[in-house]
Amino acid sequence: MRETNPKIGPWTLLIGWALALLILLSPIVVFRSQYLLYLSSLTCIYMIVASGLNIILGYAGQISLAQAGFLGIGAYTYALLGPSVPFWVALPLAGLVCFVIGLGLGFPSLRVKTHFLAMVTLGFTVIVYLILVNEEKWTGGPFGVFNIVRPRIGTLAFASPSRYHIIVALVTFFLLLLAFWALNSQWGRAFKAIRENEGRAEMLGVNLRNYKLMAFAIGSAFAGVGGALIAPLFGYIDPTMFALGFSFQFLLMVVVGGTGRFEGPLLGAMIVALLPEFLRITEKFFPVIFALAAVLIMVFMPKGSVSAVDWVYKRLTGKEEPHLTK
Amino acid sequence: MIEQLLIKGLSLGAIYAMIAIGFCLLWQTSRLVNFAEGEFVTIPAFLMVLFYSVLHFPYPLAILTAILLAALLLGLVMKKTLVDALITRGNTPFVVTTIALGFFVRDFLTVFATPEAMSFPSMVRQTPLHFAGAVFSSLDLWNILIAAVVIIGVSVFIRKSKPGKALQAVAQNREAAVIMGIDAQKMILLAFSINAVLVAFSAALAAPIYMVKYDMGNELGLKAFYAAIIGGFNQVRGALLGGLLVGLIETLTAAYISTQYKSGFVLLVLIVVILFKPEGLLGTEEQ
Amino acid sequence: MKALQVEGLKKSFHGFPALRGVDLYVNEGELFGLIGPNGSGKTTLFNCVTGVLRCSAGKVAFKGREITNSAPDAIYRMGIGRTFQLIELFPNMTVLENMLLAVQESQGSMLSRLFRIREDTNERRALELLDFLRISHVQDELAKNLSYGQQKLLDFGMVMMSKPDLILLDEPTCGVEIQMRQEMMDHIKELNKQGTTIIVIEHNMDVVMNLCTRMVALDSGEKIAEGSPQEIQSNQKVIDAYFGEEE
Amino acid sequence: MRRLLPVGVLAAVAIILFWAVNGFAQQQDKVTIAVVIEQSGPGAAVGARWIRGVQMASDEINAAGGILGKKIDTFILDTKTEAPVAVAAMRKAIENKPFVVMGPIFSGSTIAVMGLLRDAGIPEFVGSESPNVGKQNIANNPNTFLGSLNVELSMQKVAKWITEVLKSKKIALIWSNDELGKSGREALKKLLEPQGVQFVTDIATELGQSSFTGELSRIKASGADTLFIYMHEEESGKLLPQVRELGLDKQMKVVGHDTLLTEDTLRLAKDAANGVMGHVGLSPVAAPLKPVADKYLAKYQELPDHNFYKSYISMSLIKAVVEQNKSFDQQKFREKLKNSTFCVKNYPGLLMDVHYDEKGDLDRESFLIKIENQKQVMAGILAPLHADWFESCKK
Repeated sequence: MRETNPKIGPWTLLIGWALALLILLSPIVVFRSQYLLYLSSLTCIYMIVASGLNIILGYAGQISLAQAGFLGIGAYTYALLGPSVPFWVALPLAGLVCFVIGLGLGFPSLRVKTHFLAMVTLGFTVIVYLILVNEEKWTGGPFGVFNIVRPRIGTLAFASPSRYHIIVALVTFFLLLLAFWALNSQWGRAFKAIRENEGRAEMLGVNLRNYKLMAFAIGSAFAGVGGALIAPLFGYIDPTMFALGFSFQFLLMVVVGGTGRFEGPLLGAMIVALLPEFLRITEKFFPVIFALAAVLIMVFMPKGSVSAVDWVYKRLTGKEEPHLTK
Repeated sequence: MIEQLLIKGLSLGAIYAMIAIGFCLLWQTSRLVNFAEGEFVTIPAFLMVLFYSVLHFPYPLAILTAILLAALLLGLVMKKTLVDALITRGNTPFVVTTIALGFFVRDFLTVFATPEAMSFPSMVRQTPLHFAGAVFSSLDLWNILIAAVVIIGVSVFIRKSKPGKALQAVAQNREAAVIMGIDAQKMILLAFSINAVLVAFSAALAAPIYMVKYDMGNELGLKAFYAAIIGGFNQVRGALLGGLLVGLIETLTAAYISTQYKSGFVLLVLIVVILFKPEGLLGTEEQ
Repeated sequence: MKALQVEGLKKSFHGFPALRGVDLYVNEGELFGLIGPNGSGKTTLFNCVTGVLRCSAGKVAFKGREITNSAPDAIYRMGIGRTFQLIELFPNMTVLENMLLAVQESQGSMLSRLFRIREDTNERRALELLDFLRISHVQDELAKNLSYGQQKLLDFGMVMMSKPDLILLDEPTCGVEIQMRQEMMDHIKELNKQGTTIIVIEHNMDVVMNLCTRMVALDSGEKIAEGSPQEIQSNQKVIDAYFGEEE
Repeated sequence: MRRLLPVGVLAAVAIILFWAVNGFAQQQDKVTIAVVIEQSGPGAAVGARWIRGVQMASDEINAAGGILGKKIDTFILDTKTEAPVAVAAMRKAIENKPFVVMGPIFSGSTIAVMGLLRDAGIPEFVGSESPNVGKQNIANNPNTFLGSLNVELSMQKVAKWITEVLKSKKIALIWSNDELGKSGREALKKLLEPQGVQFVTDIATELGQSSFTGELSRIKASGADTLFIYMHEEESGKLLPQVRELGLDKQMKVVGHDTLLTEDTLRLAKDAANGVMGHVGLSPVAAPLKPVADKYLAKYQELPDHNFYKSYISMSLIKAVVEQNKSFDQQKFREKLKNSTFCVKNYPGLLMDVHYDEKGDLDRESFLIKIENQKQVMAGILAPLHADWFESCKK
């Protein structure tokens, strides 16, 4: 099949993003149910974290199992700063902390690849977990942190699920826009070049170190912000919420959705967070089905389930679906 | 005290080593890393329980059937399905796929078998032995013995037998071997089968200590992976050393350094090795 | 001043020498040939010059500036471009993207690249080059969908993107069908006329002979001859080396 | 194949959307009780027993005419033993306006959801024994009620037993490095150290850990006279054989609490468990609990564990409270339960007299158990912490 990569006009983009914002905010009006609102917020957060991983894995081509660790760091940063620090300071701070640590974690990726890198990042997650459990005087140890307050900006409190979802949705929108911007900039091109052919990229002047570290830092920062959003969503956090298994889940989210495609992890997050809800009848079996689906997708649809969307698009319009990132 | 720590460490390490060697064979022949290796231990363990505790086979027969079935399932079936489908796409897709596969096995067993841990009798009666102030179980010696026999068996097979030599040839230089008329695919199949037998054996040894449970593989798989990396991915003897090292490190850390950061300590060793000697302690550099 | 100055360049793999102290220089604006049988160390020399391999010993100077063992990306940004014997492209990026990538890192700072410096000029240039190479019709194809010849041309085009002062061509015509080969050689000459210094590794004698003005012959890591095509052709050592190879 | 797959995916999506149905119909003549519990993940085993408790109790109550003539109608939601899922499940449960919620068991999930229920004004009974649950309850207006003594209270009894009966001086403590183990450890230290009891070793173990040689060697060298084990069933089951192997059981008394002595542990530890002693809140061999245990045994071919009893008794308690109130008002329910004692003689379903304080913590008798040939054997009864609360039941 001869794929091309058609461009998207500025107006289509504008409308597209406006639509995206509406969709992200829609649960507030669509769902009466607090439960569905909660799920929507969770989905948004998963989208953020998965998109972060997609930058590392899908674009820069570096595998990372550290997302759960960063989610934890972000969540604890937010929770421990507590109500003393205003939300709009704590949130970026959580992101920043993870950005810096992410830079550090990027360094191994300069020396090792694939399974070695997987192990290093896996080790990172485990060690974060151990610290959260054992350094009780700071982290509350296995008991976790209670009564994490939801943000209030000025006199306006965002406590109710619908109010809080507004914040989650806006942050998600902003971060996705950010990722979209970065990936469509010349950075995105450099990332892809590193993924496609590291050696040649370097011989065309691409500074591997800077770009790889940046990919890791950005991806990790996304996870950090996700954590800062998830802590007040639960109102309570403990280390078990950020154990290794979570990292694997995010990896599968990206893969099932579509690696290296902007909309991939978004789809993946929805599948993980929302699908079980609709698969009520198979609730108990969902994990089995999902894992099996992941395996099958890896085998039959290397481009992930977005390629199904592409297929539909092609059937309907007869044209190739334009990719959101160059 | 130290003596028994050493013996215990070794008997654990022996189990890790067997699995780690499986890793290495796969890597050498197919350049793939199997992240579901832990579940590859769980599956034969469950088969053993099925045959012994449910279908009431005699013990040795149960073990044997389990091992054979495992070899078929984790060797032939695995090769014909996932490996053939993914090998052309390099390592990372395979890593991700096997991670998913691991999820599948665990969830499948919880839902369709049991979420609870099951005990499984050991091959030998566990009688406490006393030796130079150290107390340990006959089981430990047995583990070390079996592991030694199996490992020696495998390495002899690789060195001496015709298919073994072919396997080595592929491991050292795929292209050259193929030109020499060796069927690389057959060799990969062989490697997966040997791996299956190794994990099945380790399952038989681990079951009495680890208990048979859907997630028993998590720890085993990871430790074996640490072992393979620390020792050296492209050397069977490296994996052996790595396995024993990991066993000793974790036992000694718990005894002398910290129980809370026990698993962290092994990881630090691992990360240091990865960063400063990626080829592993006994491994050789790969071009 | 010499465009490229290589002195006593040594490189060995695991103690096995691939280059045993090669000296050569290339003048500004020269179209320089590098010949020799397989395994004589031509590509190794390229790799050492472009920083892909660390030299075991010796000096490499570009326009009088020492660049021995600098990082590949740094060397590229200084203005040394190269093509490859076996094609090295970015298969899942479009032809245009491949072209643009070749130039982006030589412009602006990393940060400015995040804020998308406008690429109209680059794009215009890319399209011109693609036209010049007669592959502009596939600009939006993924590189992996191109024919072998087209890929060779793209590789060549990428080198020209960043207007390097020195271009190293590793067997540009190898595996390219005859009329395409002629085109390729015209492109090279054309480029050289525009003032770019070019070094060509070539197996095919007649190609080098009609391309180059001056050349060096390597054999098993050593320089065995230097001079005009005619001199080289008549040089006994060279003939031996090639016959030696054929036996 | 490649052509067909997307079609399949589409079909799947279509079916899914077709299935998308919300909420449970709530009948008027029924009282809905939501069971939000660990059905999968690490908690699956204990969760299953909790569910059995609820079902056995509600069957019996319904057979006896229900509560104030209303039949109990239960629905079950899975927390997957993950706090985030628990929160989701609880929100879903709340939307079906249950009268009471039963569960979850794991403390993380419990604490994560109790705020939701307080806001919704729905009382809940939980399997968690964490002292933090009580602390999170708004004092004097508890909404979350424990199914058994919380760890701190249990440890008060245990400490008494250790100092007065066992007369231990040097204790080696081995605990699982999570909410359960650590809260037990802290409570125990707080109570015993002032009394001059020494903790010669204090060892954390990991969840899912299998080999304890390093840890046990420390203990062997520590010269302790008592080994106190505070770990989950599975880990305890793996630990005990290794304790015996090192001959620690000859060297010191091996004691523990609840998890060390339950059926799950015994099943794994086999004869290595023999001789172990400990404190158990609810034991199938205790006289008042025996009859139900027999019913359970007949039905499920195994002995019940404390989680079964927690939910079983809590269900009976719901009946008791409602019938005293003569109404299904949830506020009244809370008020009635707070600071009051319920006696078996009035409500046989309770099996044992029980008292709830203003933090939602309960107090009642509990038992000393010894393991003999892989079975629990009664070794004594530990009186409630506040005997005075139970006067009313005596006369």
